[in-house]
Parts: sequence; structure tokens; C-alpha cells
Amino acid sequence: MSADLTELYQQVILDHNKRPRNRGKLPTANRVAHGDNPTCGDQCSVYLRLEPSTSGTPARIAEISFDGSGCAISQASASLMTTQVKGKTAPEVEALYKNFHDIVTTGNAPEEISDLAAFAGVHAFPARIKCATLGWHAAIEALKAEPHETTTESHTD
Amino acid sequence: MSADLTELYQQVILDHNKRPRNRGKLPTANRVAHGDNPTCGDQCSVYLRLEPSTSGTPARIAEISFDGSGCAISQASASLMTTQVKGKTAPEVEALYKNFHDIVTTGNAPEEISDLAAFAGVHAFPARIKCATLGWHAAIEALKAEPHETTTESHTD
Amino acid sequence: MLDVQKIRADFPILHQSVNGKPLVYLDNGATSQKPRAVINSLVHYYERDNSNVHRGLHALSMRATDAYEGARARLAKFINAADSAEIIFTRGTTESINIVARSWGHAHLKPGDVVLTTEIEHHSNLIPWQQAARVSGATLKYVPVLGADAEGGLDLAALDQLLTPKVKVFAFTHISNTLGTINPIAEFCRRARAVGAITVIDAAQSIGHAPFDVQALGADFVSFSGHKMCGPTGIGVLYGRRALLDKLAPDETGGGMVSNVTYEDARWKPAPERFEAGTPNIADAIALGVACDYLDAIGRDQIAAHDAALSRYAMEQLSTLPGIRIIGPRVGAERSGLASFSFADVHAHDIVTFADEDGVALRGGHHCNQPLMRKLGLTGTTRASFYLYNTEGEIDVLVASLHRTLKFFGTT
Amino acid sequence: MLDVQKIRADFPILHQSVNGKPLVYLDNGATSQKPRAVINSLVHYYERDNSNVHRGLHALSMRATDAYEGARARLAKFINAADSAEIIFTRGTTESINIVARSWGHAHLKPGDVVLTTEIEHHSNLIPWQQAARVSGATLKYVPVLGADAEGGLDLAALDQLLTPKVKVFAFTHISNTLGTINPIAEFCRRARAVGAITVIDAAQSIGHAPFDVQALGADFVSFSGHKMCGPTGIGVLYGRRALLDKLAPDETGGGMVSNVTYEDARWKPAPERFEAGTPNIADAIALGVACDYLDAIGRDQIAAHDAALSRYAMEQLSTLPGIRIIGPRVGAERSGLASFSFADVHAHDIVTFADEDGVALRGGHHCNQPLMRKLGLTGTTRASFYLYNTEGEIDVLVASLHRTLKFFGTT
Ligand SMILES: Cc1ncc(COP(=O)(O)O)c(C=O)c1O
Ligand SMILES: Cc1ncc(COP(=O)(O)O)c(C=O)c1O
Repeated sequence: MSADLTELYQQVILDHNKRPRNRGKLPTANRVAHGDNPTCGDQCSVYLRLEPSTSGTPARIAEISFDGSGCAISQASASLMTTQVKGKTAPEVEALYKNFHDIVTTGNAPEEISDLAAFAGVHAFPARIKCATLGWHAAIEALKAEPHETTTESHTD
Repeated sequence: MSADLTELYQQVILDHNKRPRNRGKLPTANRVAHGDNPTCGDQCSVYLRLEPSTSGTPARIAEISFDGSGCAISQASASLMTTQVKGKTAPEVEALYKNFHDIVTTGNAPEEISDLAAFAGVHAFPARIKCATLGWHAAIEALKAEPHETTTESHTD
Repeated sequence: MLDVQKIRADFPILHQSVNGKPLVYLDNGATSQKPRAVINSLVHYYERDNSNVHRGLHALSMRATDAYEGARARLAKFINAADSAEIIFTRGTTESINIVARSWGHAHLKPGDVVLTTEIEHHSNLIPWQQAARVSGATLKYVPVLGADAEGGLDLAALDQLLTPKVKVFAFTHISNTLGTINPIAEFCRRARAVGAITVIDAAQSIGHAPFDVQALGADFVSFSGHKMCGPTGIGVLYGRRALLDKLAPDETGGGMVSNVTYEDARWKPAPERFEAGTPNIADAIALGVACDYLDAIGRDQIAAHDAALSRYAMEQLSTLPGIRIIGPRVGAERSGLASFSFADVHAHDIVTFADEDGVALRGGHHCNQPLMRKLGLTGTTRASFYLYNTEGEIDVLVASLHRTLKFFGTT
Repeated sequence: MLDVQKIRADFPILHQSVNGKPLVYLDNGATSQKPRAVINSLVHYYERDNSNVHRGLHALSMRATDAYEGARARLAKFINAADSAEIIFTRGTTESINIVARSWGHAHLKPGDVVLTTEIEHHSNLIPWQQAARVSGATLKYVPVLGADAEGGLDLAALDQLLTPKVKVFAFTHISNTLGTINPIAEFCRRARAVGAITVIDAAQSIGHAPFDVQALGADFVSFSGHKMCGPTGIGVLYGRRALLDKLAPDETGGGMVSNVTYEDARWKPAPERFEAGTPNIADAIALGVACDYLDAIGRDQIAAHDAALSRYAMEQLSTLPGIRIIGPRVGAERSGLASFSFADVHAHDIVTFADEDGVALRGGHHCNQPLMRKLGLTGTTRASFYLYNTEGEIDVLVASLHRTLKFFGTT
């Protein structure tokens, strides 16, 4: 197996793919969004419960789950995403996504976000970037006020 | 000037082009047809008076004229056509046109139709066949019962 | 029997390495590769004859026109059309179907009419009919496919119920790009005629793979793409029966398709010009004619036999893979040169990425067949599709690659 | 100044004899010739990278997709579009205009609205608007051209009257293919915006001949063909401003332009995919990107200056011919690289046939401009049109040929 491929399918990715975290519908969710990748038919729904703070600080993700079907990259990425965004505010999630997007497009991973760094190998497979970002897109959409559908087939990717 | 071109622009063609016979509207016409060649914008109207015979034989062309604008080949051909079809019945005109069509497409001209043979040179310029047949098409259309328009832009040419 | 080694020598692209391995191109359902003769035709055209057609009287323009109209005649012969004027050059299958669905649909469909198609159509032979039905108020119905793996082909008993005199058009594919199913198109044409429906055949997957005779079928409209039959991208054909074409309004308008234009009005030329507004794709049409020559020199019956043999071999070899689910007709049944399959635990995308590491070009996804995928409970499949230059040895490479992938994902 | 001899070496087709004479290609208004780099791009694509785009994850498909999307970005840069997604690949100018007239027209035109165009449009920018007006009940109006030989350009005073708030779309050509007139398109765009009309620019004759900046113009839609700008046949562009494209329904439907499809319904992808149903003309789009590189390496401002110089020289030399009637802007006025003329006693067809004997490729006829011809009392003209590889020496050959023809027909 080539170095590129080994790098793409890292152990942490295979692990999240086989044993996804926070998978399934979240009964208590108050936000939901659905993303699909028309290129391949991959789908990802993200359910989350956004809890308004009492102290005037922004609302935070109290609980989150995902559901759908897709390749190892998209499933693992969605799974890892859920573990990373829990407890965060919308601006924090967007900042984290920006880091993640940099990692998958450039392959450079700063030390402090080492969990996301597992996806650095994606950058050698540009056609798979959409797989890696599918769950993130759905989560960001879910964070927006009214629950509605989203798609990753946008031109910024 | 090449042999092909000299053959195309024979003296008789140049003569008919410069001094067209039977040119202009025919006031006594009872049939008219209009042909155009969309490839180049050439136009040709044929006016004729078809006289029914009293003795049961088919109607004959008593008078004929043409009008329009076009290249030397189309104008000369229409002019020569009028001199050839006068006094003829519709089937006779169609037979004559068949000969003419053979001449312009093959370059072979049988002796007995020597006037039309001037157009044998057209066969070396396939794109000009439509020019040579424009007036003929209009005449044949005019011979058909109700006067109506025609076009040479058909697929048999 | 095809001399595959000799054929492979005609295709420059096949002789390359991908990721250090010899290229094994098994994505012919998406597009075929091009023989040198077709590539040379493009070069020759642009180096010697390039000119605009139809309206020119100079040497280059006459040469280009002759070659372009010659290609039309060549395509007519390729499908045994009665008349060259029945061949309209388009961008490809999709555009061809849109022209029919729009022009014919606009003129003939009304509320209460039925547009009949099938559950196994490519999006390109489905969405245009959804649109035509929506615009006209007609009802769209589907002939169902049978079996949990769509292995049973289209349901002919249901066809008995569905093909009523209300059906004005029956649009169906010859060969399914996802299942490999070969539809009984002669029967479809005959039965559609019996109820007065016109037929629109999507021949995208079959035209370069098997003999095709529009007159024997009595087909009304047939669509296909050059790029899937050894021709260039950007060119395809809409065949229309002359009697229908002559009554059809043009789809696009512009230069070259009008006989007389005023500031107020325009009159159309007859077919095929009426349907070819603007400068056509001259070079690619001519090269498509060369592709016809190439395929016929080899023999489309031979190619069909070769495809079928590879398909059989592939089905046999693939069956040995643990947990594989193969969709479409079963081993032994008639099927075209492709194999479409999935695994419960490994996604098609991962398979395709791993196969690419071994030089094998596959396609993974819904194959523009989303509703069928949903019906089968799939989001996609992996597809290996074959053509005249493929070998059993290449299928062995594929199967070995799949074994390695399954092993990596720990499913074996 | 262009190094024309160096440029000529890039165009293989120019180095041939026609009827025993060196080819003098003066039919660039109909189509341009192709430099070796463009031809090589086609060969390279088919010999190395050919694959279907977008839906593939194997090496060839990724290379083809990168090259195809790279071409889109290249075209965006060529016309200074803000976003690659504003570039839709079409077959050419005619198809591009049809898409706008149909999709935009269908959504926005209603009875009482005015569609404004001009008297000097090519049939391809005229008939689609006749159709759009007819279907919607809108009124079609024309900006008149001034002068017995249309030498005065479009009537800007009439434009004051015509460009009212009722005008919903103003469609005009940048350069007339028959007259050589260069329209003040920046002014047209500005004035259209002022009344809330969208602009549709036919850039077929200008795009490969002069710099073009859609953002500076504030243009809404721009159409052009690859084959007139050193690119292959069968490919062209529709530029649409993103804000407009996003609200526009697709024209054709099928594979590749949908995000979600059921048996009942379909949802569209955003632009540009929404407007590119089916397999696109991949090879020719990539080659068109190479044509952009070629033209920009030379410099479109340089090409414009060269065209203008040839046009001036041709006008001067042609004026010496007895009985010539030259249409379009007068000698000295701004005009593009073409000369369009007629003689009372010698028809354009005969001139073109005689010129061909001397190796000179000209076009004779109505140039897809029938209503304008009728207005000028002509059935057609002879047109010599120039490009970057033409020389003054070639114009001398043309003029000598015309002299011989006039002599033969006894008019001198
Ligand atoms: C001004 C103008 N508009 C439109 C067209 C049509 O272009 P195409 O035939 O490439 O679609 C042409 C080319 O003939 C033209 O000169
Ligand atoms: C069965 C079938 N129909 C239609 C199409 C569409 O062809 P194109 O994309 O060339 O327009 C395809 C190709 O993907 C196909 O396989």
C-alpha cells in the first residue's frame, strides 16, 4: 500500500469508521440538518441540542449525533466531528471547521488540534475532500436558526 | 484561369447572365412559384401561363418568365430554362429537368440536349449545383396546381 | 473472437502506468477510450480542412462540408437509418433526449396522457420526462424492475397493464448502465406501436457494443453519445423518423436552421438543419464517423460477444468474494459487459480509491440512477464496465485488488 | 506589433496550397484556424487523460476533472469573471443565447414587456428573441442602424426613445459579423442598467480579437464560441452573473445537474452544473483553455491593433476597385478586422468561386443577417475577415484576384 493511501486511511479513521461515536437519531435534538454529496450519493444527517446559556453567553451544543451512509472518510469524519464540537458555541465550531478545512486541503496540521490531524492525508486525494467535510457542513447548517437541509455540493470546496 | 473554371463559366452562361431571356414579371401568368437558396440568399420567382389544351392533351406552358437575384450560374440557368420549357407539358419539363440534373451532377451531357450541356462544368463545383437548379425547382413548383412557394434547400440535391 | 492485443495497440491511452501499475481501464460505462484513427481524424481536420460548413464556397469550406455531411451519412448507415436527414448531431444522449422531450412533448402531450418510462433509466432519460409531464399535465408512469437485486429485468406483466392507448410516448433504455440489463427493445417498439405510442430509445450504453437497426426496430427516436463508442466528447446523435422530424418544431434557433428571416418572423429549413442551430461540432462529428468505421471493421456482433464473455467471467470471479452483493441479471442470464456490486461494510468510494492504487479504474456511486438505488436499498454500487480492449487478465487484477481492499477493512 | 511570420508557423493549416496557390484564409469571421498547441491539447487529452468527469475517483477521472475545471477557471480569467461558477460550457454562441432567451425569458418576460435588440444582429441573436417574445407576449423592438451602407452605426438617438423601463432585456452584438461595426457596449450596459434591463452580449466576433472584461462592463450574460477564437468546434461559453444564474431554472435536464432525484421529482445543483446536463464536451473545453493561453501570450490588445490595421489597409485597397460598394463604417472610422462589399454586376458567389481559384478563402452571402441585407437592398455581400495570422500581402492577393474577376465579367 502506498504511503499516500496509508496516510489517508489512518488507524483513527478506520476506528471511527468501524465504531462510529454518537451515531443515530438524537431524540432530544432541537436542530437538525441533512447534507448530501450528489457526486456519490453519500448522506449525512446531524442532530443536535443547542442549549441557550442563562448567563448571556452564546448557546452551546449540549448533545449531538449523526446518521447516514457514506465512505470510510465521510463516516469517520462525521463521527470525529461529533466528539470535537460537543460543548462548543457556533462561532467555536466554525473556527474549528476552518482549521479542519485547512488540514484536509493543505495537509498541514498544527500540533494543538491533533485529533483532526488524522485527516491530513485527505489533501493528497482532492476528490475526497467533499467526503471529509460532509458531516461538518451538516453540523454548521444545523447550528443555524431554523433546521433545514444542506448540501456539500457548493463551490467553495 | 483553370480548365474547371473556364468550363463552369462558359460563354453561353455568361451571355445568359448578361442578357437574361424572359426576365421580369409576367402579367398574364396564372401560376407562380418562388424559390430561394438559404445558403446564399439567392432568390428566383418563376411566372408562367399554363394553357389547358382543348383536345384532351395535357396543359402546356404558353408563356414563362423569371425574376430574382443570384449568381451568374443561377441567373443563366433560370434564363436558359425559360427558353427550354416553353411549349412543354409538366411531364416534359420534369423529364428535361432530370436530364439537366444528370448533367450538372455527372458532367456527362448527351448530344441531343446540347443547350443544357453548357452547365456540365457545374459538376466540378458541387456547392454550385443548387445555384444551377434553383430556377428549375421554381418552374416545377409553379407547374403544380396551386401557386405556392418552394425552396431548393432540400436533401435530394 | 477479437484480437484484443491488436486492438489494444490502437488505443494509445491504455499503455500507461497509474500509481506505478499498468492501467486497467474498467470505466467504459462512463466513457470509452479512443483509437488512434479517431484522434488522427481530429488532427487531420484541424491541420488541413478546418472551415465553417454549409455557407461556404471556398475549398476548405467545401471539404469541411463534404466531410461533415459524409459523417452524417456514415452515422445513418451505422444504425441503418433510411435517410441521412434523420441524423441530427447533438452534444450527446442527454441533449438528444431533451430535444425530443421538449419539442415533441410540447407539441403532443396534454393532461390525461401518459408518459411511460422504466424504473431503471439513467437520470438523462428520466428527468426530461418528469419535466415534460409537469409542463404538459401528463402523467408519468414507470415499468417496475423485478427482484431484490433488480435481477429480474423489467416486469412485462406490468407492461401489459401500463401500456394503454393513453400512453403517448414510451421512453426506455436499451442497456442499463447500472444493472447490465438488456431490454427487449424490439418487443417494446412493437407493443408501443400497437397502442399508438412513439418510442424513444436511450442507446447510450448499447450503440457501440452491439448491432443496431432503427428500421428493423421501427424506432421513432434514438439517442446516443459519441464518447461511449470510441468517438470524441461533445458529439452525439438524435435519430428521428423522417415523418416525425418533418412535423417537429425546432428546439434551438439561430443561424443555419432558417430559410427566410425578417425582423418579424423566421421560417425553418427541413431536418436535419432545422435542429442544428449555429455552427455544429464539425470536427467531432467527422471523428465520430471514423469511430463508426473503426467499430464496424471489428464487427459489433464480435464486440457484443466479447463483452458478454467478459461479463460472464467477471460475474464468476466476483462471486468468490465474501459478502459481495451483485445487482442485475444473474450469472448465466443475458447481460451486457458490466458488473455492478456492493459490500455491506466497505463503501464504493473506498473500493474505487483502493483499486486506483492498483491501476484499476472503476466507478462508484449511484451511476445517475438515484431512484433505482433507493429502491434497492443502496446509496451506490461499484461498477466495472468492459469494452473491446479489455481482457480476462484485467478482471483478475480487479478481483485481486478487491480482495486486498476487503482484507484491509477487516471484512475477510 | 505582432510577429506574424512566427504566428503563422504555429498554424499548420496555413501552409498548404489551394488550387495550386498558397492558401490565403480570409474567412475568419466564419471560423478561425487553430494553433498547434490547441490541436496538441486534444491529442494529449485523448492519449493520456480521457475519462468522464465529476463522478469519478480514479486517476484518469481526477485528471480529466482537474483539467476541465481548470479550463473553466481559465475562461473565467479570460473575461475577468468574478467566479468560475459563472462560466457555463455550451456548444457555442447560438446555444448560449438560446439558454438565456429560453430560461431567463420564460421566467421574466410577460405581455407589455419589451425585448430590445438591434438591426445588425446575427440570426443567432435575433431568432431566439423573436421566439421568446412570441412565447411570452412581449414586444420585440430593434435599434436601427444608420446610413444607406449601414456606415453610421446604431442610432443612439433612437436608443434614447427605445430604452424605456419597459425594456426587460437588451441583447446586442459587440462586433457585427457583416459590417465590422464595433458597438459601444460599455455605454449600452450602463444605459440598460439605468432602466433596469439585463444585458445579453453576443461576443462571438470580438472575444478572440480584443480584451473583454465582464466586471468592468457590468454585463449580465455574455455568449461566445470557441471556434472563432482559435479553439475547437463544438465548445463555447455562456457567462452569467452569479446572482442571476442562481435564480435561473435549468434549460436541459439529465445526469450531472441534479442533487437529488426521486421517481417523482428532482432538485438542481447550483451553477455551473445546473446548466451542464449530461457528459460535457470535456476535450474541447480543455483545448479552449489552451486557446486562451495562446491568445493571451500574444496579447489581445495587440491582436486588436493588428486587425484594425489590416482592416484599414483592406478598405484603402478595395476602394480602388471600380463599382465596389463597401458596407459598414467608412475608411478611417473605428471598425473591426473585416471588409464586406458588393458589386452591382457580379454576384458574391461568383467572386468567391473565382477567389478560390487564386487560393483565397472568402465568404459570400447574407452572413446570417438576412433582414439587414434586405434593409440595405442587398441579397448578400462578399466578406474578407482577418485574424492574427493575416498579412497585408494577403490583402494584395485578394485585391488582385478581385481585379481579375471583374475583368472576366467585363465590368472593367
Ligand atoms: C456575431 C455572431 N453571433 C453569433 C454567431 C453564431 O456563432 P455559432 O455559430 O458559433 O453559434 C456568429 C457566428 O457566425 C456571429 O458572427
Ligand atoms: C444509459 C445512459 N443514458 C444516458 C446517458 C447520458 O449520456 P451523456 O452523458 O453522454 O449525455 C448515459 C451515460 O452516462 C447512460 O449510460
